[in-house]
Amino acid sequence: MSLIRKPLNRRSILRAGALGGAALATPTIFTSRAWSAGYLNEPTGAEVVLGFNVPQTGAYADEGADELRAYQLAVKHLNGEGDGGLLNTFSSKELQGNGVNGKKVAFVTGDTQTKSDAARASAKRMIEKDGAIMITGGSSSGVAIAVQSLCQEAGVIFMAGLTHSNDTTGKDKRKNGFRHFFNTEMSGAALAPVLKNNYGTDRKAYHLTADYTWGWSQEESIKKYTEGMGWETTAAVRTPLGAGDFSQYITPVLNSGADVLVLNHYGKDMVNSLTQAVQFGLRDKQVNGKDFVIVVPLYSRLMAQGAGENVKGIFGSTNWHWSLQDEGSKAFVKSFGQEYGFPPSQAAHTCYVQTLLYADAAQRAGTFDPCAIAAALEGFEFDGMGNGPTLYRAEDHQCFKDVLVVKGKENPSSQFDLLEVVEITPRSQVEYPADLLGGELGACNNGA
Amino acid sequence: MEILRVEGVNKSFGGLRALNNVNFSVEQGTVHAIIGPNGAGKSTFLNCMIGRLIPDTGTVKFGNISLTGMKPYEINQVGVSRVFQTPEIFAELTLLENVIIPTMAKRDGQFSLRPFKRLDADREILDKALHMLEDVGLAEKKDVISGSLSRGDKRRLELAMCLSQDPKLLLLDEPTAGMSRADTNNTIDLLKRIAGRGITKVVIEHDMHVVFSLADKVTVLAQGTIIAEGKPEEIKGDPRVQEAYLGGAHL
Amino acid sequence: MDVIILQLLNGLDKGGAYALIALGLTLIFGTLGVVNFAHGALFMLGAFCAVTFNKLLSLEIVTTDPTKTTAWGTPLEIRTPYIEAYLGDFGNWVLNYSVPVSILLAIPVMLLFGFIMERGLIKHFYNRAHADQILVTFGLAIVLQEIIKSIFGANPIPQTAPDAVRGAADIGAALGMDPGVIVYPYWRMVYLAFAGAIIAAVFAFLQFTTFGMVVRAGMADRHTVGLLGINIERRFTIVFAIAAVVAGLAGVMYTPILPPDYHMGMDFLVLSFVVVVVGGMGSLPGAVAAGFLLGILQSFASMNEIKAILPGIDQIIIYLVAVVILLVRPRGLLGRKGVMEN
Amino acid sequence: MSTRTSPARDYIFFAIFSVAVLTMPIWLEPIGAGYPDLLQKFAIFGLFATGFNILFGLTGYLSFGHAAFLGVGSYTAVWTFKLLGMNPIPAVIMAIIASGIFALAIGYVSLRRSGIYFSILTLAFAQMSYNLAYSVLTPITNGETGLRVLRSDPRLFDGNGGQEGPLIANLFGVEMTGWGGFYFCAIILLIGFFIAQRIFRSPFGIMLRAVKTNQNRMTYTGLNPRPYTLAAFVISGMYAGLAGALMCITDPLAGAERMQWTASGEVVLMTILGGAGTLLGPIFGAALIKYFENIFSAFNEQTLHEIFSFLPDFIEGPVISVAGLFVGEGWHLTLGVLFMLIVIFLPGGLMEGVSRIGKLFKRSSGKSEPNRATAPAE
Repeated sequence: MSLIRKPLNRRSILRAGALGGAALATPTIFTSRAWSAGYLNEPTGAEVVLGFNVPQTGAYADEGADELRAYQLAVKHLNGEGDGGLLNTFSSKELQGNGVNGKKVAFVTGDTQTKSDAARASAKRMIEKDGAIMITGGSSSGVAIAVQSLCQEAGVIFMAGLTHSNDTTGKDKRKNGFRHFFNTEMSGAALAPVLKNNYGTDRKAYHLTADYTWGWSQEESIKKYTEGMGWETTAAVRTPLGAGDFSQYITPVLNSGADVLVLNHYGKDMVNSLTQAVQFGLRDKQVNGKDFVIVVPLYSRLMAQGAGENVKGIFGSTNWHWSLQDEGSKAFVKSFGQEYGFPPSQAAHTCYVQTLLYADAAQRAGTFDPCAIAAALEGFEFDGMGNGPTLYRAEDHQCFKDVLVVKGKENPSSQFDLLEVVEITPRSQVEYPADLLGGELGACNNGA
Repeated sequence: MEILRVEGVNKSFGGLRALNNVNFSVEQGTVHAIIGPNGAGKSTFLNCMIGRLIPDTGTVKFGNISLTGMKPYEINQVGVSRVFQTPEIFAELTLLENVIIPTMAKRDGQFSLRPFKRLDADREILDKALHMLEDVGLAEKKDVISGSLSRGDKRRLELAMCLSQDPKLLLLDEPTAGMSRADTNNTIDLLKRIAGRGITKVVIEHDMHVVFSLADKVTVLAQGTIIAEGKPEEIKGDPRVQEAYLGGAHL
Repeated sequence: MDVIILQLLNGLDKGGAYALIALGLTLIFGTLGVVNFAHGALFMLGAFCAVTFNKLLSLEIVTTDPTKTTAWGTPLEIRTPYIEAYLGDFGNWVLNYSVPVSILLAIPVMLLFGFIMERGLIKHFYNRAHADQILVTFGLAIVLQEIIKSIFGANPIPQTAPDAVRGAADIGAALGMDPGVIVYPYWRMVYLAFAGAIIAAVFAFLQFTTFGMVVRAGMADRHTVGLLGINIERRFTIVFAIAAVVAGLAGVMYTPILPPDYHMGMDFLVLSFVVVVVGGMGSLPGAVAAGFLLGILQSFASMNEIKAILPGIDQIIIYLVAVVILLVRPRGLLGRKGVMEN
Repeated sequence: MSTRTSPARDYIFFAIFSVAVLTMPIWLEPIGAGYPDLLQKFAIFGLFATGFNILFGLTGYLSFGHAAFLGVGSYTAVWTFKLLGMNPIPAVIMAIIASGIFALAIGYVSLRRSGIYFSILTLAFAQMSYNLAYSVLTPITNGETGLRVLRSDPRLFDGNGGQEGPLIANLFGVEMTGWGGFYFCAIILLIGFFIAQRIFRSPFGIMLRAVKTNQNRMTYTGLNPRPYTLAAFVISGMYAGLAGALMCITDPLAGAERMQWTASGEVVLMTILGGAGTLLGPIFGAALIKYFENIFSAFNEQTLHEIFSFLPDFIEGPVISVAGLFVGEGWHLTLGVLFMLIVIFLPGGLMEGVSRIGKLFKRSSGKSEPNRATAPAE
C-alpha cells in the first residue's frame, strides 16, 4: 500500500499541480476557448509559455534531447541570460534579451514518443493545461504534420522542428504552421548537381525506400532530379519501417546492374541499411566500369555517429552543420558548445532558430495573437541565423535558404566531426513555385 | 428397459488394443458397476461412452440416440452426466456458482446469450442450485471458493453439479478414489440416498466394498474384454474374476 | 538462380539470429514455465557487453592542447587510448578483435545476470499466472533498457567486425561461377557458423550430459522429476543462466550487423515469440526449425519479383506464416500437448 | 457472488462511480490531471480496458491484438466523418459495427486455439493490420500521416455550407473537443461500464468465468465454450472499436501506430495493473498509465527545481539528479519499476491494494470480518 501511496504523496501532488504552470494564474477548470478574451491562451501574467514537444523516448530520443538543449538555450537568450547567442547576429534587432513583449519566456516540455497520438496528447496538454501559446519540436514528419493540424484546430502557432517531408509545407500545410527545416524537394535540387559533378550523368540508381510518406516523398524528389540529369532508375524497392536486417533488400542490388544505391531511410533504418550495404561490399564493387556508390539524401550527425566509419565519402544533404564559418553559425556553436560541451546538431539548430523567429515575430507584431504572428512571419526576410539570407515564404510557410551538401569525412578529428560540407547550394537553386506541392493553407485560427 | 446399449466397440491406441469387441447394456433405474484390474480398459470404455474418445468400430446408443461422434456437450444435453476420477469443478468459483452453471446449462441449452439479464434475479435457478447444495450437505459453504474444499467435499460438489441436471444416466469414475474410509462411507450413503430418484448410474470402481454396497449389476473387464457379468453375489464367487484380480485383497 | 542462392543465404543468416534468441526463450518456457518478456532485453544486454568492452578498451588519456581551441572556444583535447599507450600493437589487435573477444566478458556477465534474475525475481513467479509473468518481466525489460539508455544514450553505437572478416567473400567465384555474382559478407558467415555452433552445443549439452537428461526429464514432466528427489529447481536456475548467456552471445555477435541501441531487444521480442510459438512451445528443435523457416520465407518474400505480385507481402509474411502454421498444426511445428494452452 | 450481489447495491455503486467520473475535472485538478485531453484519455482507455477485461478478465483468453480493433474503429469513425458528416453518433455506430465484424472474423479463426497460441494468433492479425495500414493500405488509411477529414470530403449531411470553421466533430452544435468531448466520452464510458457491470452479473458472465476456470468441466456440463468466448471476443472488440471512435471524435485523426503491438500490450498492462477480472481495476490501470505518460513525461529539470526548492542546496542537487532519472525522458523507467512493484507486492493489481486497505480499515474500526473467501473485488 505504501507503494502506491508513494508516488501520490499529497505534498508532491500539490506541487506537481503547480508544475510549469507557475505561469498559469488562471485556474484551468472550465477554461475554454469561448471563455478567454482575444485569443486562446492569451498570456495575462508576467510570463509567456512555450511548449517544447520533442521525442524523449524511442529511437529519436537523443535527437529530441539535443532539441531540448537548444530550446533551453534559446529561452535563456531570450530572457537575457548567457551570451545572447544568435540574437547578436540576427538581422532583426527587435529582441532585446528582456523576454518577449515584456514578458519573461517560460516553457513546458513533453514527450512525442515519435507517435502521432502521443505527440498530439502531449501538445494538447501544453495547450489545455499549461496554457502554451506556441508548440514546437518533433523529429519526424508524421508527428510534425499531426501536431501542425492539431495546432491549427486549437488555434496556436506551430513551429516545426525536424521534418523533411514535402507534405509538411505541401499538401498538409496549415496557416498556423511554419517550417524552417528544408524538404526532400530541396534535397533533390541541391544534391543532383553535386552527384553529377562527382559521378557523371550516366548512372543507374537503385532506391531502397522506407515504406511511408516521408520515404516516398524523398524517393520521388531524388528520382525527379537525378533522372532530370540523365540518370536511370533501375528499381525503387520499399522496405518496411524498422526492418532491422536489410540483407534481403540489399542482395538484389548486387546483380541488378545498378551502380548507385540511394538509401531513402532515416534514423535507425538508415544506420542499419547503410552499415549492412557496406558490409555486403557494395562500395568495393565495380559495375558498368564504374565504382559503385551509395547516396544518403538526408543526413544527420546522429545518424552518422550510428553508422560509424561506413559514412566515409558518402554524399547527402543537411540543413545546417556546425563547421560552417559564417558569423551566425560560429556564434551558435560557441554558445551551445560552452553550455553543453559539444557542438549542436542540425535538429538543435533548427529548433533554436525557430524559437527565435517566433519570438521576433511576436515582438514585431506586439502581441501573441497567432494570426498577427503568422502575418509577421509570412514573407519575412532575415539573415545571420547560419543559413545565409532566408525567406519565410508567405504562400506555404516554408523557409528558403541555402542547402548544404555534405560528405562523410575521411579522417574525423572527433566523434562530432563526421561530416564535411562539400557545397553550399545557393537558395536560388532550390527554390520552387509555391503551387508545386499542392495543399492549401486555409484561414488562420487564433482559437477565439 | 435398456437405457444404454454398447455394441461391438473396439478401440486401439497404436498397437495396443484397449477395448476388444465390448458389448454392454444398462437397464434403466439400475446401478451398474464396471470393475476390473488396472489397465483393464475401464476408463477408455467410459470415455468412449461420453464422446471423449471415438471408438474405432461399434456403436453407443442412448435410448434411440446414437452417441458415437457426438460432442461431449451434446451428449450431456441429451441427459448423460459424468463424475470424474479427479473432481472436475470450477475451482475459482463459489460452490453456489458451481451448481448454478449446470443448472442453467440444463434449462437454457448449450449456448444462450443473455448479457443483460441479472443472475441474482433468477430465483428459479438460485433456488434449485441452493437446494442441490443442501442435498449434498454443502449449503453452509455456498459462498466459499470451491478450490479450497477438501477432496471429499469437491466430490460431493461435483455430484451435486451432475445431479442438478436431473440426468437420465450418471457415469461415475471411481467416486471414492483417494478418499478416507469415513468419506467413502459418506459418499456411499449419498449415492444410496439419490438412488431412489430413478437416475441410472454406471459406476467404475476399484473398491469392492463400494461396489457391493451399491451395485445392482456388475460387469468385469479385463484386458479390454468382458470376462463376467451378473449380480454382485454371482461375481464375488466367479473364479475367473478372482483369477483376473490375482487373488485381489478386496475380495 | 544467383538471386535464389543469395536469398537463401540471407534467410539462413536471419534464421540463425531468430533461432538463437528463440532457443533461450523456449528453453525457459519448457523448463521453468515462465513467459519471459525480458528475453529481448537479455539479447540487448549482450550487445551492450560488446559495446562496454569496446568502450573500456578505448578509454582515453585526455590531454589538452592549450594552443588550439575548439569551435566553441574551449581548449582542444587530445585523446590517446590507454590500451594503445600501454600495450602498443597488442592493444591495437585487441581493439580490432573487440567484438569476438568481448564474448569472454559477456559469458560471465550474462551468467551472473541470469543467475541473479532467476533467483531474485523469476523464481517467485513459477506458480503465478502467465499474465503476471508477462507484466513483471516486461517491467524488468523496460527498467533494463532505460538504464542502458541513461548510460549509452538512444543512438545506435557502431561496432566493427575485425579487419580480417570485414569485407565480403565472393562465394560465386569460389564455386566456379562468374565473379561478383554471389557475394556475401564474411561476418555474416561467421555469425551463421557461430549460431550453428551454439545451437549444437546447447543440444549436445542437453543430450549427452546427466545434467541435460534431468533437465529434459523436467521439461517433460516437472512434477515427477521433483518427486524423484532431484533438486530440479537448482538446475533450472542454471538453465535460466544458460538461456541468458545464449541470448547475450547472440547479441554480442550481432553488433557488427546491427549497430546496437537500447531498444533493440523490444524490436526482437515479438518476433522471437512468434518464432517460439510457431516452433511449438517448449520445443527446442521446433524453435530452431521455425527460426530458419521464417528467416528464409521472409527473405524470399522480399524479392522484387514476389512483391510485384503481392505488394506488401514482405511486411506480413512472418505473421501470415504463423497464422497458417498454427491453424494447420495446433501446437506449432513440434509442440507438445498441454504446454501453455491455458 | 450471487448471494452477495443485488440490483440495489449495483445501482448505488454505479451512481457513485458516475458521480466520480463526471466530477473528475474537479477532484483531479490538484494532481495536475484536470484538463480535457487527459480526462478524455482516461475515459477512452478506461473504456478500452473495460472491454478488454470482458475477454481477458472473465474468460482468461489473453489477446495481444486488441489494438487492431481500436484502429479499425478509428478508421471507420474518420471515414464516417468524411462521408457522412461531423456528427459523432453515426461514427460511433459505424465503428462499433465495423470493429464487431472484424473481431468476429479474427475471433472465429483465433479461438480455434487457446493459451499462448491464441495470443500469438491475435498478435499476428494485429501486426498484419498495422503493417499494411502503415504502407500498402495508404489509400485507405493515409499511412504514416494518419487519416484526417479534409475540406474536400463529401460529408453528405453537413458538407455543403461547411467551408468555414474547424473540422472537428460536433454533436448538434456542441464541439467534441475540450470539455464537451470529455463529457461525451465520460457518458459513453458510463454506458460501457454499466453494460460491463450487467455482463458481470449475468448468466453470460458466469459462463465466461466458467470458461476461464475449467473448460473441460464446462463441456461435460453440456455447454459449448466456443460461442461464449467468441461472443466475449466480439463484445470486447466492439468496446475497442468504440474507444477508437472516441479517439477520433475528440481528435479527428486516425494513425496506424494505434494498431501496433505496443498498443495492444498497453491495454494488457492496464488491465493487469488495475486488476483483471474486476470492474474498476482496468479503469484505474488505464488512468494510471495515461497519467504517467502525460504528466511524468512533462517534468523537466526546471519543474524538479520548483518541487525540491525547499531542500537545502547540497541535498537538492543530488535529489534532483536522482529524481530526474524517473521523470521527463526517464518516465518509462518509472513505469517499468511500477509494473514490477505492483505485480510483486499486489498480485491482484491495484484493486487488491484497494481491498487490502479496505480490510485494514474494517479491522481497525473494530468489526471482525467473518472468515470467508475473497469475493471478486468491484
